[in-house]
Amino acid sequence: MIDKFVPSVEAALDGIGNGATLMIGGFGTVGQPDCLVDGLIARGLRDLVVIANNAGGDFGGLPKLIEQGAIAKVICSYPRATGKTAFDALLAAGKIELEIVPQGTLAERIRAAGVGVPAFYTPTAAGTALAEGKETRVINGREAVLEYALAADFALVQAWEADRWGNLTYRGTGRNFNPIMAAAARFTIATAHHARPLGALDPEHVMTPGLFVQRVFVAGSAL
Amino acid sequence: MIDKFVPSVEAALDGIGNGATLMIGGFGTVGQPDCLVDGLIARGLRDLVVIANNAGGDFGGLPKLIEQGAIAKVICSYPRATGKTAFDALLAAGKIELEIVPQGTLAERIRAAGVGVPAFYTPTAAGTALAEGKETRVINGREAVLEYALAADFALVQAWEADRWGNLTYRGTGRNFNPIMAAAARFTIATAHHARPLGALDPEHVMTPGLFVQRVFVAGSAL
Amino acid sequence: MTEIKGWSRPDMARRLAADIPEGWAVNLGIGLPTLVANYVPLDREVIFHSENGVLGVGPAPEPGAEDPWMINAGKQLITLRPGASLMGQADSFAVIRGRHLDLAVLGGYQVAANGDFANWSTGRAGEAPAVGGAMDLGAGAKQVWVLMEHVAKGGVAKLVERCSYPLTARGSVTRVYTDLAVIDITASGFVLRECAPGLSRADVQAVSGAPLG
Amino acid sequence: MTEIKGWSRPDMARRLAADIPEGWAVNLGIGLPTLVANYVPLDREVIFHSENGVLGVGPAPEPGAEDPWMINAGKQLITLRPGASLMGQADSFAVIRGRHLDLAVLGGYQVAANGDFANWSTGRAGEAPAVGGAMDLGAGAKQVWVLMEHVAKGGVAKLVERCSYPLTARGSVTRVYTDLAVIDITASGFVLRECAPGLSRADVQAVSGAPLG
Repeated sequence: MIDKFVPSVEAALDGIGNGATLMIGGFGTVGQPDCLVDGLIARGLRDLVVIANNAGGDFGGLPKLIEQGAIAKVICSYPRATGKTAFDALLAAGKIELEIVPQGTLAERIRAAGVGVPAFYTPTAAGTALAEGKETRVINGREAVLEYALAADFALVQAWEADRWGNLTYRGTGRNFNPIMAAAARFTIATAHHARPLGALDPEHVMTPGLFVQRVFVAGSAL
Repeated sequence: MIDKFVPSVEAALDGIGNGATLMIGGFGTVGQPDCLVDGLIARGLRDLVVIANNAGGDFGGLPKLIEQGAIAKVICSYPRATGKTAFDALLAAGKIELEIVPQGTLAERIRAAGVGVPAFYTPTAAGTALAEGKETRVINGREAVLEYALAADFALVQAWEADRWGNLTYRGTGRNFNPIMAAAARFTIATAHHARPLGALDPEHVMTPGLFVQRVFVAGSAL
Repeated sequence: MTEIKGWSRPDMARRLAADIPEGWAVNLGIGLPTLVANYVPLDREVIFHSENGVLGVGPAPEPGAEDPWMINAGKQLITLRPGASLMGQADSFAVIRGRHLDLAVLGGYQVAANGDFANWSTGRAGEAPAVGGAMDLGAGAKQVWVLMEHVAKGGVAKLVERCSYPLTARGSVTRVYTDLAVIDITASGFVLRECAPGLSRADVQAVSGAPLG
Repeated sequence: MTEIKGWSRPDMARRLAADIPEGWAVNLGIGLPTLVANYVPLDREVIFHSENGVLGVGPAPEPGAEDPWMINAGKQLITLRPGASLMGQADSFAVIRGRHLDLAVLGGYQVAANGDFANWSTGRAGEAPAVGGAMDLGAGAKQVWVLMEHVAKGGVAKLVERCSYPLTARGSVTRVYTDLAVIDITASGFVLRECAPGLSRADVQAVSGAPLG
């Protein structure tokens, strides 16, 4: 019997070590795997590479992980936040590396890793500072930048419902980066608000097939 | 008020002329816009380029369109059918052009057109006859073939439900090529089994946003 | 230089909103552009897109009716209007990058006479640059309209010959709405279409860094 | 050459099915490979993928319970098992091409000692070639097992040093199940693992076009 449910955050995160590349889902306060990020903080890791849309923001545990010095490099689209953050200070001190990627290119690079596209062209960022040093090619009269797939060792994602095969649904704008990250990582750990019996999720409406998910921890939040 | 419903197949197909490039959804007998293809046959067109998964099969109106001589070129993954077809005869006589594309590459090229990716690399077909003459590049130690986005003037798609904004759902394995074709064509014409009032489709479960659809004809089939 | 006074920020948003036709799909950037939605009546069906995964953003929720799962790209709580759809990031940016948006309304640091614009980085050291979806919108929307103050703090012109700030996208902007004027960008550069009440062409030209045709 | 007789087609499918562990995601090609599903008991949870957009294909429907909207890649009516999910073509091929399938079981015209295989075109003129998803499966699945008759009509070997038919994919096949034997493909070529009952290594080698280690 396939059963991907695990009983604790600790069991969910087992195997994540120093130097791992992690994708963390979420946009703003919605769709972030908060309990998993809190669990990461408790592990006291070093040299992580984190791929996430935001970095400096004042929501979720990521800023705390940054403050803790666990992160060597952030790949994101929007590290800026209101007020000065630990991220800004570490960046200014050269203690954290930042790769800034346009949000759509970030999404497409993550998707590419999950779907077996090693590289693709995009007109986004052509002629800007974010394309400097990158290969370009004119296709149909328009300059496009060559971008490479972005994979990860682990993805931490937040779902609304999950079954024991790891099938997931998301709620509202909580979908965001979660499905593409689940597919892009070699090992995907989901936290879900609700456990459902196998067969209870409508096959038409599964948003991440269980194939992309290795472990599920049901957080049992009130929401 | 946005209202994409049209009262007839004729109104749905208005504007499709000789030489147009058309995408036609469907896989096997499921998810094919039969009434629209029948309407195309009635228009007596010439020199069409058709992008579809199948070509020679004995289901739907496409073989009839081929037999009629309306089609100059087919881009597909699987033109073979049981028994000799009109397609085979035209191909042997040099009266129809065939571009054969691996099914996943076909899907990804169509998707690429809809999402603004002008070209991408794929390991599929590397080292085979279908990559002959194509640019390749070794990425992460693996040879990959450069493939270009595949767009169309029109897409004909079949949906299960539709609202007046053109939001669509699909049923069962009828989804197949329909969502990516809807996004890839400059003008998308859908036939749907059921009209729904605006707001009746669950926003979580819309499979093609109305933005990708220009006209909807409700076929009112019994199914 | 005498202080000149044009449209208020709500008036700027209202002026731009008046030009959005029914049926368009429109992305509104964070900040001032977000106000535009307030001036498009619900019965003029405009489909607002938010890049975190919404097509069909509705008005802000009534107090007590907030759904914490429904936010826009500016992290504000939203509602959905009938006809809305939700999607993940890859699909949401497919809407933008696949050229399915009729319009993106963005803020700007600078707009150039050739349609280049800059709105994501001042290039100053020690400040983490943050691009979000700006470059995708700049390169992907069918049209980009910039909504911004005509003049920066300190009296520096924001309408310029060539951008000095790092670019967001090249040659994308077709129209600029400021507190002072509405300006088209054409093959021959800026063309002044309308001045705020009480202002003359000379007033607007005086605070612009490039000729207004 | 004496006629040798090995496993029947159902037996071939049964033999292969025995080697699929619980939890694997598996795509079964059209034809003989499709039979494999019949020999995986439902309580051994194997997730069958069909490239037209199904994960979790169940048994054929009972008469009267057919749903015309539910077909597999071979256009046969199917059911879904609990835990199944449906998707469009881009997502379905993402499963294949993104290396998420543990196994693809495909038919073959030829399999070479270096893992190359050919199953989509005889290269004969006047016959429309039809690739379908074969090249995607060949390049994308973590493992490719070929299930085929050991010898072609006319006694021509199908296990060969190098394929003469147009390739489907290079170096992908890790195991071959035939009516006569089970053969691994290793860095040093074919390795015979098992013969059908009553057959010897010499019997199988005699009808193979390359050495069996």
